[in-house]
Amino acid sequence: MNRTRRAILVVALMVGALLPLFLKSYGIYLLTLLCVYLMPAFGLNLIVGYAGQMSIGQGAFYGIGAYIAALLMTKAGIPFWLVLPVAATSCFTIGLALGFPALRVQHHYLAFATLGFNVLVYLVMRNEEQLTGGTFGMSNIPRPSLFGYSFDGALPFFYLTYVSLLALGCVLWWLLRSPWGRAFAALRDNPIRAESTGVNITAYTLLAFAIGAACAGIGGAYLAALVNFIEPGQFGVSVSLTMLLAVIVGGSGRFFGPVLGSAIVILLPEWLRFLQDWYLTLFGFAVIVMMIFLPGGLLSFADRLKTRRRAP
Amino acid sequence: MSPSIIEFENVVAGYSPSLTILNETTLDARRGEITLLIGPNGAGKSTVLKTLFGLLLPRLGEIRFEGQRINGKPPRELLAEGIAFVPQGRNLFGSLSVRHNLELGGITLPRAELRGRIDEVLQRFPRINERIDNQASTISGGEQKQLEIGRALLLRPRVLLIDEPSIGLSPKLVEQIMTMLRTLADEGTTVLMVEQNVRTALRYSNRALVLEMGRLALDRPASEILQDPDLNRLFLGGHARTSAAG
Amino acid sequence: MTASPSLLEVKDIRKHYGAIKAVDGVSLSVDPGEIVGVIGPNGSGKTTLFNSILGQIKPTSGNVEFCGEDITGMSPLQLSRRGVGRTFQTLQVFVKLSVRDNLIAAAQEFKGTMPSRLFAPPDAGLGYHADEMIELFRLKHVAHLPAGSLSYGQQKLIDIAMAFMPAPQLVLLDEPCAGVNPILVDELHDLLVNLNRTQGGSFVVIEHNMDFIMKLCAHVVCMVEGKVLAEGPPAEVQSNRQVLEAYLGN
Amino acid sequence: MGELIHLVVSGTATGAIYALAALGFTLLWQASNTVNFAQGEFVMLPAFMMLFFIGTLGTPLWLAFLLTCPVAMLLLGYTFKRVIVDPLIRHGVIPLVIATLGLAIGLKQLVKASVTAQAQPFDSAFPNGLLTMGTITVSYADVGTLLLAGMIVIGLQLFLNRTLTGRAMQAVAQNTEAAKVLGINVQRMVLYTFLINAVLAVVTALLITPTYLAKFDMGESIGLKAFYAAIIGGFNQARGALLGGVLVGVLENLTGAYVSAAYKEGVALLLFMIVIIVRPEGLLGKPEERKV
Repeated sequence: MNRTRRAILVVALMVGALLPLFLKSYGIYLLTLLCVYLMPAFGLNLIVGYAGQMSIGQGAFYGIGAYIAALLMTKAGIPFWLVLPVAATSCFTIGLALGFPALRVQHHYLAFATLGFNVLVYLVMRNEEQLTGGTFGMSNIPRPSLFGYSFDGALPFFYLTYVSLLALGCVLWWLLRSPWGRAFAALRDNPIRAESTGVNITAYTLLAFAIGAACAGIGGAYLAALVNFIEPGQFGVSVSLTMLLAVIVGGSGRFFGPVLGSAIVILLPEWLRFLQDWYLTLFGFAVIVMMIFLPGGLLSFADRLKTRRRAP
Repeated sequence: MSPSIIEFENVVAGYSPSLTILNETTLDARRGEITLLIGPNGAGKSTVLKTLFGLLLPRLGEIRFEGQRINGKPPRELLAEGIAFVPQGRNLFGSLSVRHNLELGGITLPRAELRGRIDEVLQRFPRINERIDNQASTISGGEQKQLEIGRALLLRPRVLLIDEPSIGLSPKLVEQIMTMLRTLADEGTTVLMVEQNVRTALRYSNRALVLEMGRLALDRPASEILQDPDLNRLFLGGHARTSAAG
Repeated sequence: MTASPSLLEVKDIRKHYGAIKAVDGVSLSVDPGEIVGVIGPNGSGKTTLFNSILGQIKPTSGNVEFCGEDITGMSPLQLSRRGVGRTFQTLQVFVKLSVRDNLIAAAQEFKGTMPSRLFAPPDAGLGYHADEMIELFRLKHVAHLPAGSLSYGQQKLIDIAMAFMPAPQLVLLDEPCAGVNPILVDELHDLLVNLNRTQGGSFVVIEHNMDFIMKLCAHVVCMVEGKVLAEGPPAEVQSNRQVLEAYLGN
Repeated sequence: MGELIHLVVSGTATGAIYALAALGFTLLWQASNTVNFAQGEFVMLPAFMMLFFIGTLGTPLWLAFLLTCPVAMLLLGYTFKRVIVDPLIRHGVIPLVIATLGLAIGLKQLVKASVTAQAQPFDSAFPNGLLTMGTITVSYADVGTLLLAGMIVIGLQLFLNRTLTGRAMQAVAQNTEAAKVLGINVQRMVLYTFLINAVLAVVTALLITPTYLAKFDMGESIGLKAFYAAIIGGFNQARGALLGGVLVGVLENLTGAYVSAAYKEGVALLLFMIVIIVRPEGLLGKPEERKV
């Protein structure tokens, strides 16, 4: 990372930290939501952008994390800090299992398989009323507190989420910069070659799904605490779909791609409220236009300009 | 000497911007002759045929058919002008019958004419006639190649491009196919052929063009090359260029 | 000195697809440090033989021993762990990674364990070695560009350099010269000889460029229709009557 | 026993509808390696077109159907191919998958924003009532559906096998390069496939909308069933789509009646998961060799 990029990053992080001080509670809520949403989105970028696997099931893990948090906090009274590792490890384990179809099938088949998994999870959430409250959902999910300090308020909870997101981001950054990141990329670019250069493609495929799912599980727990109320509709196929498109629109396989993409699906519609349902209409068609003219996502625009300049 | 009917002039072509196969290739084929393209693998023999037939766009240079520039014309137009192509490998539609495979070769003809043309081809290939209602995937390798050639002849082409017809066929069948091509040429069809089975092919050809690294390295009458004691070196080491000079 | 045990011992490998016998009983052996060439007309089963040795496909019968161990049917992963590397006939580089990263990726999985690599430095301690290889293959000016953006010949070089990164005992090269310009072919020959001398590994090379094979290899095997037709020193194979017939027809 | 037969018949009828959508899906795949994630929306849109003709112009259902066919062929066939598939197909499957995912969202929201978010009733093409033969009772709608779907499938098979154009389409699907060498107009044959897919979508809409009701998100379920039916039966086989569709329809019905109504939707999914783990090429499919 060169010096200008580092400067931009520092400025962006400062703006992110200071912006809520000037916003009303709804604005703070939206920024918090963006931070929460970025957790599964970062995880999905690892799966899709770095390891080159297809997934339309990230919403399911987001939901599993949220439901685990809700259940353990409301029914068993377990504190948030203990719930978090449970949500993460559960999703990690289930993610590992979902990785197995990925060893058998690729591309669009994998898209269908993960999408199917999402439908299945949705059906369980909707139908197992005794456990999940069915379509009525689960409410009164508390926000965490630490050493007697409560994160109930909008600002404290924002800063908690913000710092958590930064921590998660750092862990992923470090992971992707380590030789593992190169192994994931090798798996994405050419699995056959990767295998003959000693990359254990089975292990890396499963791990990509598992780590990505764990990120979503953590995000789900924060979501439950943020919105206090969850129901199956928040974790349906369309959520997974939008998240996948957010990652791709931002620029999959680029670390900050999901930030831009998530802002487009979380913040922009609020700003363009007058468009109502037309917003998603435009978004859907914009995705098509982007795939035709800028398939690498919005962040690839700069590279595109560079290569064009280099070419005679 | 009969006039050139196909001419390549400084043609550059390849499968991607980073992979150039034909490197300013200049060559020609003469009317009513069998011209044989030979050379080591990767020399660009098949690429010559594909570029000629519009399956690959030349990046530079000119390709002429009867003196007219045909660069970049699609296969459909070239078929209409009288060039047909039998590519390497299996090119039949396995689930369709032999008759339907033949019919598809004449898809560019008026429907009324199709039937007569099919009968004409079947007369030339009695073996195919016997299998006319079988599924194409069930007939033998030799019959499949005959069917492919027959399918190309349906349009009565003036130039026939054929890529490695002998692959997977027994020596006897290869002789049959070569004899048939010789007859065609004697009747006036120009044949441009790529073939690995060099000795056999040379015996039936008029002229041999040796390609090396995408360029014409040697252009000799077939009989002359066949006698050349250096023929072996051409393929098993020693550059063609050196033997051409020597 | 007693006869040294051979490094690779291929015993009567067969690969049949239904009635088609792509490889039909091939045996060959490679001694430590030896360079063996495999030639033969198109469709004679050379690549299928490679793929059967390398676990890319499962042979119908026969077995393969490496350093005295039966490695038949082992996955490419297991083989690479044992020191068997390969290059591919078609380009197989990691297109979005830089040239340097391609080279590091080719060797990093042999250093330490998976968990330990998570805590290793980003270049896995291979940066210096990769730079050496880049120097050797004269790729310095493009070392930081994505491999996919380079020319065919350059990608071919990366492909070969990758195979040698982990210093394997045996490398199988599938048509290293295909699509490479003549000047580069000469360089490639020098590089391989150099690597053979410095790393001491053995190679098996499939190649259609006869000059290249005849200059590089001490031992040549000619395959025709899935069988070994002749083998021996290059000059002997070159003048073998049957080989000539196989190439030129009779 | 009577109940079982009734369930099987109505399941087969529903399955036949899935099969029609799945058939279009496999045809597109075979002819041009197109995977259309908006297939469900391709069914939803004609439903609203037909409602438009009925509501605005006051046409009867059959006329609305006939009028919708050419509109669908133009929009969902020709325009889809030219604007979205042609520029993207050479970059491989995934960019097209993403683009059709975008298309699915765009079409859904377009209908929601510009027409209505409410479910609209849709008349059945067949009379109400039950047909009783001894102990066996089946509805007219099921019988009608089976007959119409059967006719469409047989008609399509006749076209593909008995006409030169149909055989040329098969040729393109089997070996595009060889077809091009013979002078077959590959792009036109592929276009025909897209047009057929559009018409199949209109027929699917005609048959399924009376039960599903016309709603902007009705395509999600039918699209998914079509994908799963296609993959269960074998993605590269037209017969596979038929088998897969009927299998899903019947098993769903039986599950709904005897196991759990709540998990009826999960049947196709479960079957799909088993198939891709055990036999990824599908029940009737031919395995596609992994390229080395």
